[in-house]
Amino acid sequence: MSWTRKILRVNLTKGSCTSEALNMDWAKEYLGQRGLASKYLTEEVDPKCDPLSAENKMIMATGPLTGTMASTAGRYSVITKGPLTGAIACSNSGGYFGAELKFAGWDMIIFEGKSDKPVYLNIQDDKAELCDGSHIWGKSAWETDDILHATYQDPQMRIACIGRTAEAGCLYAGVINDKHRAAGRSGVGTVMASKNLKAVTVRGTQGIGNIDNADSFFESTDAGKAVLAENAVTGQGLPAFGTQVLMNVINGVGGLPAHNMRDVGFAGAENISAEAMAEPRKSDGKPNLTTNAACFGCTIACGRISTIDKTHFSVKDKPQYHGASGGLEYEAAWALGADTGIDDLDALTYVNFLCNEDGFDPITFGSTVAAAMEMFEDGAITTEDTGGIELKFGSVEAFVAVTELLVTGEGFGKDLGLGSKRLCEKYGRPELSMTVKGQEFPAYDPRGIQGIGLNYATSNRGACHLRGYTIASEILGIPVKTEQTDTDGKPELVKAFQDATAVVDSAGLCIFTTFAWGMDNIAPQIDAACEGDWSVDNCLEVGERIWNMERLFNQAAGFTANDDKLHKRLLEEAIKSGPTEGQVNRLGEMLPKYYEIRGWSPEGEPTAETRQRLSL
Amino acid sequence: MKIAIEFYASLMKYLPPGGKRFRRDLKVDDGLQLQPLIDQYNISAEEAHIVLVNGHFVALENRADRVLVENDVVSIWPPVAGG
Amino acid sequence: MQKSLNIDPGKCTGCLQCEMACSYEHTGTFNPSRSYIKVFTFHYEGRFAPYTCTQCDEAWCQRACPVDAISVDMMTGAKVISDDKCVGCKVCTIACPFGTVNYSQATGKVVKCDLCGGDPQCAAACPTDAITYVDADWTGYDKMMASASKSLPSAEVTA
Amino acid sequence: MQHIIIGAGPAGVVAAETLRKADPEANITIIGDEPEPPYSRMAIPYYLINNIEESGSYLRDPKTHYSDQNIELVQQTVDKVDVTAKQVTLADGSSRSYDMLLIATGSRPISPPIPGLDLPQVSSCWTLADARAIIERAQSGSNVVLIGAGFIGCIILEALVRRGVNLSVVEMGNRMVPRMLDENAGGLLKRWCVDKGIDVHTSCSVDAISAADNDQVDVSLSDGSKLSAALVISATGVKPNTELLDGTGIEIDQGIKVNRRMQTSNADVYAAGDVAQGIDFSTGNYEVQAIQPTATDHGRIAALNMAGQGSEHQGTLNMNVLDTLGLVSCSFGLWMGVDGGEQAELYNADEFQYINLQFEGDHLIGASSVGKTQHIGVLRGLIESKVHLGDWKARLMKDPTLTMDAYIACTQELGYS
Repeated sequence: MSWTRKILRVNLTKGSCTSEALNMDWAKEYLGQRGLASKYLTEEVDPKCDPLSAENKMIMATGPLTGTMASTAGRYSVITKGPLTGAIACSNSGGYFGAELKFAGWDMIIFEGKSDKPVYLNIQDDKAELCDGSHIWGKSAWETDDILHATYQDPQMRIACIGRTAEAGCLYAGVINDKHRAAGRSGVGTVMASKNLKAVTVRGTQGIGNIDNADSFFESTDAGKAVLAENAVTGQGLPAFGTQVLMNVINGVGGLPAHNMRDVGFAGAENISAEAMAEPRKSDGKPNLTTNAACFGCTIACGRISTIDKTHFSVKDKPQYHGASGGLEYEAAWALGADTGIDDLDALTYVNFLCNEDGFDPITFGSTVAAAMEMFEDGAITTEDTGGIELKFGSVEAFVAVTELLVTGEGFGKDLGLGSKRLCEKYGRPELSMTVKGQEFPAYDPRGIQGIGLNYATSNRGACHLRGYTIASEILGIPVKTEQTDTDGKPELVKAFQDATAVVDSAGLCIFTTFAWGMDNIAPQIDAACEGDWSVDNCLEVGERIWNMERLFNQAAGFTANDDKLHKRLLEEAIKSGPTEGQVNRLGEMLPKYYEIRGWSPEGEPTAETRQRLSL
Repeated sequence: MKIAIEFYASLMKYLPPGGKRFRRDLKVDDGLQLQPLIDQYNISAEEAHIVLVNGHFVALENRADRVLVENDVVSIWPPVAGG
Repeated sequence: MQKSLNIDPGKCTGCLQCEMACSYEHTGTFNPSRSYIKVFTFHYEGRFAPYTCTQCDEAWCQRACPVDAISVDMMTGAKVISDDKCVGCKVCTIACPFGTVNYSQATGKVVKCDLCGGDPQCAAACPTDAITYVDADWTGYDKMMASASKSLPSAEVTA
Repeated sequence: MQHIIIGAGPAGVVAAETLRKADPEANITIIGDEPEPPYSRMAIPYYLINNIEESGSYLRDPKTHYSDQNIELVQQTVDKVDVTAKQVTLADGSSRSYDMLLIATGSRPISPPIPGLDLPQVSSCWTLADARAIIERAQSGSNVVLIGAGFIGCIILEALVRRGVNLSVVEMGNRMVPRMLDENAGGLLKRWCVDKGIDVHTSCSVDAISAADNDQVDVSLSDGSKLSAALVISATGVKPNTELLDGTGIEIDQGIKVNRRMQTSNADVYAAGDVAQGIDFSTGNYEVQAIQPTATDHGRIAALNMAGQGSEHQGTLNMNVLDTLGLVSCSFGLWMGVDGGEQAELYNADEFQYINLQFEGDHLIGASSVGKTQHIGVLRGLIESKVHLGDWKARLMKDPTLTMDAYIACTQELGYS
């Protein structure tokens, strides 16, 4: 094993909670978490359904390693058809919730239907029940967490919930667990809200005792931990500086998009970098960074715990933000900062707190505000639309003001909740939305970094760095350096990263382990924990199968090769200055080759032969 | 000639005094190569993982031959990653 | 020289590897709810504090036990519960002023840190040396005992 | 030096052990009047459900412990104490001299003035002998009436239910364990018991017990109900066994009066445990606290002083823990609070969860909880070490579940690396 072999099926229409056996044939083909839950989704949900209808389902799933002593094995994912994109969505989160779900004895929870009134799901080991949630509807994720903890008087209870943005219909709301960990992207929290499900509380005391081969499990996990500890990135760089160490690197190599990707390179980058977070503030002498923190089971501990200067205008007289909480990670700092032209670390940290407190994706939010700023400067959006807010690039007061509007969905906040694609369409400038399949780009400019552009274009959940993080190779030299402006070899690189990532995401591990681990470190851990063949080759085949399954779902939902594209700005508007001056993304040089090595037709469809090879 | 050197993350400790947050302007001999410059700070090849000149990556094997010119900016990071 | 657990909360990241190791050692399952060491999270301060029995000389638990179920392991100095003798009356759980003897609903007995017979697994599993097993006089043992038995001025909220 | 300890309960045994440690040369004698080796009443409930053998209730291994420590055990009733001659006279007529005497004679159940309480179907639950009698009559399916839902009543309640009897409980107070828990907590316990099929009568007393057919008795209650029972257990409280000192001139109030050294008004006579009126930590008053941790504390301090090592008693904290059919409750110190104090409370009746904290200034002075088993001892630590809570008081007022966090934050260096 180490699946619990049990699924909790919650029918919100009927108000029922039932236990069923995990399909072990599928488990051996799709491993767990992202892969296995996506398999259930593709079998049970019509790809053409409205993501916010009762027809859609939402699955919270753990991996077979979740809750074990393998390093970083505390992950869970939320899988559904996403409302931002209409594509399959899978958002992965750390914290402690996933492991607790496993300790309660569940591999996954499948939510179906829709409740006619607000509810939350309470799980205490085998016992699961839907409870009236009317008293927590309308509360932030932080308030919800506090209220439910007080109700059950159990500090060890773990809670995943939605904040107010999801309730207000923001299309990129996430699911927040443990107050500052998020299944953040693609609007999985919006789906949760559409089902009138406010929270899931879980307490597990059964533990995990079914490791297939305990001796080799400890041998492989101990070896894995030693590799992480000795590796300069996972043993030193990430714990000390976190993901934010990238801010200066990516800016330095000419890969940092700014001002709604109009520019590349941001002069204020160093003010919002990891190094700046560690410096004492001029105002109060304390650094933004309070400590680093781990998710469950993680021996890397890259998490940032930050505090804001109490006298900063954004939090003055708001004592609830004077304590420490989850601080800026690189993607958030880029989207909220560089893309909007803001380099005020306190303000960005405050907005990041709000992302956690009310559950919305900082990448999509920052990019949507950036698009709005560009439209504002163009005159497509006026102060009449914004309620008097001068929404210009670099205006920190305006940014804080619109964030507070988003939370409650008031005024212009309602528009911002649409995401940039719908927002730009609404204001007549669809070409200013920086998205693939309706989801906003992360923090790496595909003009200056070729492979990541191909990954964005082909990502099954819309633009996303976490589907195939080729930056590791193209910029950071992990495991080997490839030239960032070359397209040669990039289709192969993208495919390899995408397939391997699917395995990691499906095992219950964190993708950051792969800065030090290869599949030959990962596969033995899965193999020791789980029954069945989990050799390196089989793991990679499972990864490829998952990727193709997701692709087939999207195909059935109506996506075609035409959706595997990058924005015109990235293909045609060359970078104006800096080390990558003159560059555009050359997707056309890479995409046909990518289709070919994937075993897809020139139209981007997995061929019959490929489907047969992967048992799809 | 005048060049600038930048040290980031855990390498900030190697910054000579004076200058900005990460960056120091240096006066060096004309024709100085990249690797000898790095060697002046006793930074190992493992530590000097990402080395850029004016934002362009210079692989380890090319550092000895890379001749620096006036106004070059050399930026150095240890192995780092994020995402 | 007897050894004792030295805990440095400043190094703790909250990963719970210690709780996993402890529960696996004592129950054969990964199950933090049955760990004898517990990491307390101070979210507002951004701190984590692992906490478990300090094997105090006073041994309130041992003295309070009505059936002589708590004895001292002569090798390690650990106060050890004998499952054969413990009746589950819970008197030790209220007698221990540190709150580190707990009743286990799963077994109907009380449980506490036993130093794993001299090879504490929490210390072995800790990735940051927040928990170490060192010679007793290196740990500021007396200091720890003193601070545990009388309160310091309350820690100021730092945030 | 000859030490005599009268009473073989926890106070007496801990005193003997402490004396032995303090004075390896002394002669130490424990005189107890029960036929069994020194045992613990706390273990009786577990004996009732066959969780342990009788020997599982023994305080120490009788085969080796006392002889190894060179402690003489005498199983005799003491008839008389002569404090002038410094002698005790035993039931067999022999007498023994002492240099130092410890009275640790404990307490015994009180008999409420109820007609029929002397019927053979009525028993108390105090001694191993009582337990044997209960086992005899509390057979599966038989009706049992328990008079008194105090601490002792409640600790045997589970055992009775597990023996499969049909149980009725009659309590004069308006809730269960009224001297240990407040109305919220006591109310939760009652509902918990009722949910488990126990017939609970609160604010109710037994008017009379009378013999009926088939070896049964009829029990008439003040609320008008009549119950038929094969066994009635009377658990309405205990009183100190002070009679031995009658006529000695030693001061007796509720119990034997002692000073901070557990010394009675006679310098060579000490008292400890249920029989002693020792100092209470919370109030500073001298009160009888018939609980196990107090008995062992008393025994230790009395012995240190008897051995000439001055030790002042700082007072014992009144505290109790109770497991009622799986619902664990506890209380500490001034759990009812004080005038001018403040309280924090969380009450969730649906989940049988309750916690109540009582403060005076920024100190915790009392607490009670229901449904908690983890880290409950820290409530004692917070109260007894008078932890200055500072900012944490406001946090506890908002979320009283954070007691362990408060204790750690206030007493440990959290570290700021």
